[in-house]
Amino acid sequence: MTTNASTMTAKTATQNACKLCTPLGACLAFRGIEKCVPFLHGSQGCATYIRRYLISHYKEPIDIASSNFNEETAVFGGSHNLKLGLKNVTQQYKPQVIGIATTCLSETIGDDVPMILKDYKAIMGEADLPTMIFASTPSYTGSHIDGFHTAVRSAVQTFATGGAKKNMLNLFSGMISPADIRYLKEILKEFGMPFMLLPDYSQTLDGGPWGEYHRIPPGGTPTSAIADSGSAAASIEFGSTLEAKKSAAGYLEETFGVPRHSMPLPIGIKATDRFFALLEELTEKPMPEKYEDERRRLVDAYADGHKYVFGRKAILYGEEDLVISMAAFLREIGVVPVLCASGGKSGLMKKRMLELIPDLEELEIQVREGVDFVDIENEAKVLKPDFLIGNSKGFTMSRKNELQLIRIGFPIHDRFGGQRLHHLGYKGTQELFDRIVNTVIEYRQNSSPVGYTYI
Amino acid sequence: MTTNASTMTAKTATQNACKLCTPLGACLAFRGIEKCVPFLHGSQGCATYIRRYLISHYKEPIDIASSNFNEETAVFGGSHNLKLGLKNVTQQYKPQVIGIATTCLSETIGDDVPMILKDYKAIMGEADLPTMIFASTPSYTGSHIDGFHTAVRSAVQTFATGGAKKNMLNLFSGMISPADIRYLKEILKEFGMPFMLLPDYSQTLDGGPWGEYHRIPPGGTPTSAIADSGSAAASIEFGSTLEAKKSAAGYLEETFGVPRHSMPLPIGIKATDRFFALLEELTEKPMPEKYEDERRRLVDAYADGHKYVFGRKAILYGEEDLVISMAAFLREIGVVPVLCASGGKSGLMKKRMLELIPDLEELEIQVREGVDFVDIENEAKVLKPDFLIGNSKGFTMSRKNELQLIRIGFPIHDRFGGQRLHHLGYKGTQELFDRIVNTVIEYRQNSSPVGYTYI
Amino acid sequence: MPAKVNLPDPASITEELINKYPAKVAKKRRKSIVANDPDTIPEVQANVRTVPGIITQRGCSYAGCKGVVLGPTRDIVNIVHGPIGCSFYAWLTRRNQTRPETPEHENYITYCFSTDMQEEHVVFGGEKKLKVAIQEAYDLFHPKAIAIFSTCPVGLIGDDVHAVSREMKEKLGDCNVFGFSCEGYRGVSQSAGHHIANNGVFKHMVGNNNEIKPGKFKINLLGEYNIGGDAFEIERLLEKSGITLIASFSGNSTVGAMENAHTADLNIVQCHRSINYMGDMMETKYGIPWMKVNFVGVESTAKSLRKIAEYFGDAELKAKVEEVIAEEMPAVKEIIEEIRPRTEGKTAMLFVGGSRAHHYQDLFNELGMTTLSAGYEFAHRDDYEGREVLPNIKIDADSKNIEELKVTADPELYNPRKSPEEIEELKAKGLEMNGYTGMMKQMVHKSLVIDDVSHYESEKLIEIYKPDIFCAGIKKKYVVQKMGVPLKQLHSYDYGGPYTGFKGAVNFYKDIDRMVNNPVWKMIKAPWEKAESESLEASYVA
Amino acid sequence: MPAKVNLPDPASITEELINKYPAKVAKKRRKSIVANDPDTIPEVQANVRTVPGIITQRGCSYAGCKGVVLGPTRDIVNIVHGPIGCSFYAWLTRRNQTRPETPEHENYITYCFSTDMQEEHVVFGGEKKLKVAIQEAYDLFHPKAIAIFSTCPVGLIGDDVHAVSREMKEKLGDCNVFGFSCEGYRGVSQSAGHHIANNGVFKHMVGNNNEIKPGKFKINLLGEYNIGGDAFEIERLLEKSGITLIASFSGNSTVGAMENAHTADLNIVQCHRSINYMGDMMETKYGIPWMKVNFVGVESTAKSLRKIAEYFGDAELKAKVEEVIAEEMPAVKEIIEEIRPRTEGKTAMLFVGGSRAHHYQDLFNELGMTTLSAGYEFAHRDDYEGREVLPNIKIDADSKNIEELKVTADPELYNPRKSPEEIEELKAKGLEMNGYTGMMKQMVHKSLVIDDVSHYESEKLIEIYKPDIFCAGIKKKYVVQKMGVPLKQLHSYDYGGPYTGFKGAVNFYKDIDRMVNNPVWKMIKAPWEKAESESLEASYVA
Repeated sequence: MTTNASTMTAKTATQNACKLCTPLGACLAFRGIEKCVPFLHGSQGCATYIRRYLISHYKEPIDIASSNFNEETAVFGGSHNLKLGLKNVTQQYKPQVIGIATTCLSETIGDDVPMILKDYKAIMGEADLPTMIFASTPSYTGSHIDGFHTAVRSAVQTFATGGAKKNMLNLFSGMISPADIRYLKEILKEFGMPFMLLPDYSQTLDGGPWGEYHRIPPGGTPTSAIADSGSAAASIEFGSTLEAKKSAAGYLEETFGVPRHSMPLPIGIKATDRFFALLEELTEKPMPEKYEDERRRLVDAYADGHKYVFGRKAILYGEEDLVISMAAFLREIGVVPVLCASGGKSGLMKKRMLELIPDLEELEIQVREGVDFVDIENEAKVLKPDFLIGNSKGFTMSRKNELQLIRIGFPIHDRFGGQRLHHLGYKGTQELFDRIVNTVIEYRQNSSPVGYTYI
Repeated sequence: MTTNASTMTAKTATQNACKLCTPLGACLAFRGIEKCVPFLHGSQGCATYIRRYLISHYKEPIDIASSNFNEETAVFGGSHNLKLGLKNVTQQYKPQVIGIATTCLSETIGDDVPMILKDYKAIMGEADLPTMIFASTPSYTGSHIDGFHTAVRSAVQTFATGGAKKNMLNLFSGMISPADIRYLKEILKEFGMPFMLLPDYSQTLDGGPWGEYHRIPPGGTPTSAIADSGSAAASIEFGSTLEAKKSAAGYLEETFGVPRHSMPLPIGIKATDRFFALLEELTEKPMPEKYEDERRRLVDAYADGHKYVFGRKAILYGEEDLVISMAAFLREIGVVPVLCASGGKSGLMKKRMLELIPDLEELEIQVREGVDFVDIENEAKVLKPDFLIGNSKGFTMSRKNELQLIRIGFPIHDRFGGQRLHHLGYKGTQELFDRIVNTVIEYRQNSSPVGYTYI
Repeated sequence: MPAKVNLPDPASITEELINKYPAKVAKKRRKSIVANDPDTIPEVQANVRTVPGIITQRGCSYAGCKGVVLGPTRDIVNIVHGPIGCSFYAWLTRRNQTRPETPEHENYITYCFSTDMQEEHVVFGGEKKLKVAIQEAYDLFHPKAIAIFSTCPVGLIGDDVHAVSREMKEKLGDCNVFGFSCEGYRGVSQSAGHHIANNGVFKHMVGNNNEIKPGKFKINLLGEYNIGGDAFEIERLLEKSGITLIASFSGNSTVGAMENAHTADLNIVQCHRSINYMGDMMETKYGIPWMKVNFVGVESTAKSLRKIAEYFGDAELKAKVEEVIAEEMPAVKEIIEEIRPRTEGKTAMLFVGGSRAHHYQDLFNELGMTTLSAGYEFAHRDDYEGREVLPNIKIDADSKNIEELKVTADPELYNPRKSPEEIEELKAKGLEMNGYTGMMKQMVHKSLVIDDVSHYESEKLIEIYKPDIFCAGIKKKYVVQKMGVPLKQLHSYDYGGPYTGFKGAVNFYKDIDRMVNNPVWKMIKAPWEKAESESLEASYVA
Repeated sequence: MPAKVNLPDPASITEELINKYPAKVAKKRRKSIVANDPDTIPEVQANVRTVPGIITQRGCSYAGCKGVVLGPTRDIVNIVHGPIGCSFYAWLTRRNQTRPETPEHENYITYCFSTDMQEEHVVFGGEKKLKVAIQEAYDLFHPKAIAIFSTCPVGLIGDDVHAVSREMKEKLGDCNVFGFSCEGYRGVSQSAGHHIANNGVFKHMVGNNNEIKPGKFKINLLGEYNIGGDAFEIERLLEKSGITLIASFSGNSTVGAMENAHTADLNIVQCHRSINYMGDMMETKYGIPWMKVNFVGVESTAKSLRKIAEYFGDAELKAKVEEVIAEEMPAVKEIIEEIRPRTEGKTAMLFVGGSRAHHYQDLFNELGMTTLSAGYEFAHRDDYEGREVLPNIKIDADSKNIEELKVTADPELYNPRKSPEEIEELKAKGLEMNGYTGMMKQMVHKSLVIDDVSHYESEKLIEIYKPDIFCAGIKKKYVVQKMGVPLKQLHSYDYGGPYTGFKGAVNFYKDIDRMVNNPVWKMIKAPWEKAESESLEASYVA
């Protein structure tokens, strides 16, 4: 098939998008709250598609209720359906929390969800009701990552109360893998300081079989902990492009004066050092020996493996925050991320990257927001990278252009165990580094006519 | 190139051996004792080759001294060279322990090393000398795994003392990866019982850079702990074919009455359950929640991934104990290890496998001791497995026959991070399972003309 | 088909399934949960809206229209008009395959085109952006056809995709552009989308090309979407039998073939639910009869081939079909004889699709397995009870909102391939001409038929029946497996398939053997193993 | 070559290196650690036994014979007679490549043959087992030649591999079988094995085939083992220049070519240490002069090609060589100009091989880097000081134990290619005819030359000099890198190479650039960064 694709420049329409829709992010975040059922206010199709999509990555049951609009609802408003839906969900699942997110449909017709909820509470009597979190997530603004942060901020807005300061940390870790969450929790535990990590879907989206009957999978951040977040000593928030005014930590700082420490996702040694330094500062305790060890082994591995990866070129894509932190890590190991691309459009990506990679322009690293996979593929043909790093959506491009793909982030639906991949901290960096080195080695070995047995 | 290889049956000579030599195993074990320098009594070439070989896997400095025979030594005996060598090593490295192993050369000429050592101590005055462990490891008997166990037993024989029983466990974990050792230590620590794990090369063979100057890398089992092993409450010893009379735990049982609990390497859920049950029994504590969680996630992964691997055929090779435990794990996930092969020759392999896999013969699983890679390759042509599982030495066969190779164990010298691979416990099994599933998926995806993006 | 197992009393089970619902919901659900009696088929409430807050497997109208029906045609550029999610989620998520004539031929299936609607378009209208997107797609690929799919906001903001399509079709000249009003809130499920899709395909493509292709026995294959290569296996068997396939709707299909479909002499229908509209309309307009077939299951496949030969009434064709069957059977026999001892007596549940829950029972029968309970996700009463009930189906608001095309005989092209008498003769020989007897006739007495089973109900069913295998889609997969029961995906087949025809049956036998006899399930403690509740097992295992 | 850096006083450094040794050891080591003066080359103690307990990089005689010299010939089946380890450890551990004429042609390099000696053979003798192994290998492959290598126990138990070889050669008839007494304890290092190997190859192969092959300028390439494809690059340049390569010893070589080697008119020698025996013996027996060349480094490569042309004295050849050089240079220039600003002024150490520590200094010079210290692992005094010292080298017990073949002019085949006068003329033109000036002449004043550097000494050197790169083998690699200094493997090149010729130089430049300018090293705290000891850095950086 021949196309003029490579000659194409600025496009109006999007082909092969490199972003997902806003309510998906909100549903994911809601799954990280204990005993919470996500609820989409819109057509049943949205819930079905988003469930189907999240399941393909997490391989766990993901129940999302819906207010199930019909044509009349679309014309006359969703108030009745929303109330009925909330009632039925409550009866079947006995949730403590229902996380309600809107869709393009309910937003287009202008349903006033807070008003409907107020009305519903008035009718039902607030006492027996689950707490309702509401996130406005019209799919025609932003992408899944915006929905995620909106839902986290809404959760904090709903639950957090002020009061006497507690010896406790908040960690808003962003859209990371369940394995990453487990590792962060282990680190915080080792530092011995009480903490609240939100959202915590480490168990709800990577759990065991059900020896007992679970309508709602066990795990998630307890609402009591979220309530305490307003009196925490400090918040750490991961994310390079997440602005205070849109973030949970930003809300807590503004409302309750909880200091917000914002930093990029800790990927790579430098970024992780920064995270640990912050923990040392906030907890007033030294880094536990265990992580000193992990760090030592990682530095050693960098030394052992540098020759394989130094000077290689990679194309990197995914959520902006992930791309920014991954790019800094790649520079740390000597890989040049010739193109750093995202479907997101914060307008901040290049600025943030320059902070981490001062020689960005000298290295001719392209930073592109708001692109799709056709754009990326066209660039790949010109830039001729050694490999691609990103989610499963790059597979078709990788296959067509015979480029190796290192799968990270979300979604991963053509490999097993995406929820168990580590990306953060010394451990995650070690895993990423080993995978990158072995990708290079495997390619070299397979493409060599000699087929070296010692590498 | 055409050969008659496939028609060949019983051979006298060995081509492409599936085993390494005895002193190598001893050197590896010695590296797991704190402040110990391995010393080979023989030609310098042995030390050089074995260093070179171990380094290709561990990617760490591995110093092995040698008594450096010349022609005169070969004729007149190695006493002088051994003493001189010990003296020089002591002066340069200030070791606490020197682990001496013989080679085919010193064994052939019949050097009486214990006598030489006695003599040496008498001359030098025992007080200032490092402790000397001696292992007889002629390379013409057994293979590397025998050398390993001999050295471990010798270490215990040298250091262990009896006395009042202590609330402490011995774990003789066999020839496993540094990552496996770290995980076992973490488990024992979580159970809260003091322990002695021997040999512990988790740091000496997977350590960090040297911020300070280390003549001997830090880490290893402290000799004081080995001394205590004689008064431990019990010993756990991994290994299916390791007999009490050749094992460290066997020695402790016989000499000091420390009960020996021998079990296969804990790979797979059933085998790991057995290990934890034993720990629960010996420590009188329940399994820590952390491992319950790991187990739950693993069972869940088995359920999620069964469809990819069930009914696949694998050829498995390596040390007998590893092969036996891996085979049981493969059966647990529905893979048929059509050929289980080892260069070792304990004579016990099939018997032990039948204990773990009662339908071994019904499934027509071949168990072969004392084979080489030519034998394995010939079988592969007939058995047509879906993939190979074993060390890097199977690469040539894998490439020639277009079979995927899942690298485990030792040696791994055509991939990065072999020392960081997990094999044991729920964590190791999870890692193995994910790798096996992804190997099948990758092959399927790459070989499909469609190139599925959802799998 | 006698049951291999003793089934428990369906009435008490129904009670258990619905007693947690609010009274109104329970009342409604009760009508969709029915104990089967193959002799006097009871009425099943179907194709009614899912209650808000009840978690369903159902998708939306857009999913049925774009995802299912139009998705598999490789040379149409499908542009989704709306925010990005809808297009993204339907991007290669179904495993429908296609086989371009050469690698250089068009295949737009791997693409995901969207207008990526932003807030400004919701406020000021998106028609202008849509036109530019069509122009861009045209400039890029010069495709034969471009289809536009409306997502939820489109109708509400007043964008007229049909007007835009007409305008652009005229402007481009050599490209067929047409739109679908398949907004997600229309109809009760994806079924609405199938209907909308059929209407569009019939209006905008069928009949555009009157060229008469060579071939003695020319047919169209309707309602087969080539998941996992199913259509390839059917194509193989048809070709081997000497039957010419003019067009497929729409597995492995092209615009060109669909435009020429009305030159065939028979429509065979695999999925009745999604495509019966097309069969009816082609019969009315061109005089081509349609016949229900089933290529899932070995016996059904053989029967379907024989029925086609019977339809054409040609001795040579009949002989060829017998030859093909005789050639294919030994390989199947060998496998089933090895596997059946391990599957005999086991039990299955199927809650999937609008036809699949019926078709796959044939394969389970061949494995000696009993279907304890089954139901569809988006079917109508006729798919359960047979087309005889069609006149009795009440038209509700949801159905009324879907356009019903007014089709009449084409003055020039109408040509009845068979006279009414011939049709009756064929029916007498057992050919389901222009008809379908539904799923329930084939199911055992006391088995439970449940339409649009809810997430909650399916978990209860597993608890009560403890089936050996559960068939549904990926959304149910992990919840069922967490209960220790294997789930076979019958939407996307996991990575498996094809399951049609002779080779497909062998694939299915092997897959089911692998699943029901997998030691993994023994490691999972199911809820009932901890619960104290009395096991029902004893009462229904033979 | 002026030093780009100021070198510290070598005397005090020598003291620091040896002051931890026992007095006797210190005394011995002092003779092997020498401050260089290129004008009046000092004596270096070399090729003496490593003291027991001092950890060396050296290998054994078997390693030199089987691993280095015989290993690269693809159509000899190499059977190692001994316990399994020796064969296993030499199995593909060197990265010597080979290129069979077709995939069907013999390539036994990927095999590892061993008699896998067991206790019973040590007690009762292994000759019988060896014979069976030879017979098996013959039956399996029908190879042109089979070579037997003795490991440590073989000589001690009295197995006569030579007698066995003769017997089996006679028995098999069409297979050349020969043995090597290369037991690991013979000689001081692998160098002994090279000598033993050369003797065997000369005795058993060279001269077996007198066929005159076509070609105007026929040469043999000696002492090039095709690590990382080095020989391929040299072959490419020779072919491009119109020079015919009769045989290689032994990179990418075959039995057939070696048997025919005596028909060439010139031997060019890359690695003097391992193969000078062969050059001498062929000169004596057949009258073929040998000439030292060096294909490592761009200038050296160009010079070596020119010297070959000069040797043949053919105008057309000279012109062709100039043409080749002119063609190859621009690509090299482009790269070195880009890289050199980043490597200029940096420092290197090389402790490797018996020639490599010398050859690679050319490439470092081209990068603007200074060699602070260098030494060989297994070389002799002539490799340091030049062949002029040969008459002065003391013969010790170790050397005496290696057989010195008595070679005389072949009554029929001796044919001096050049008269003594012509040789002198060529020497006057700068051709190293039958000679080698050694490494030290090329190294800067005050640089430190160290033979058989010990593990301990190399760590000390790094502490003192803090070089930007250290070149050695894999056994040193990780200890050096743990100190924050990159190590370039010059035995197996890590996975890199080729490094010969023009293309190889470019590879090397890039690899070194990658290594010395890698940010990774900044993350490693080197010992001296924590230690209080005064830094020497200031005193020697320019």
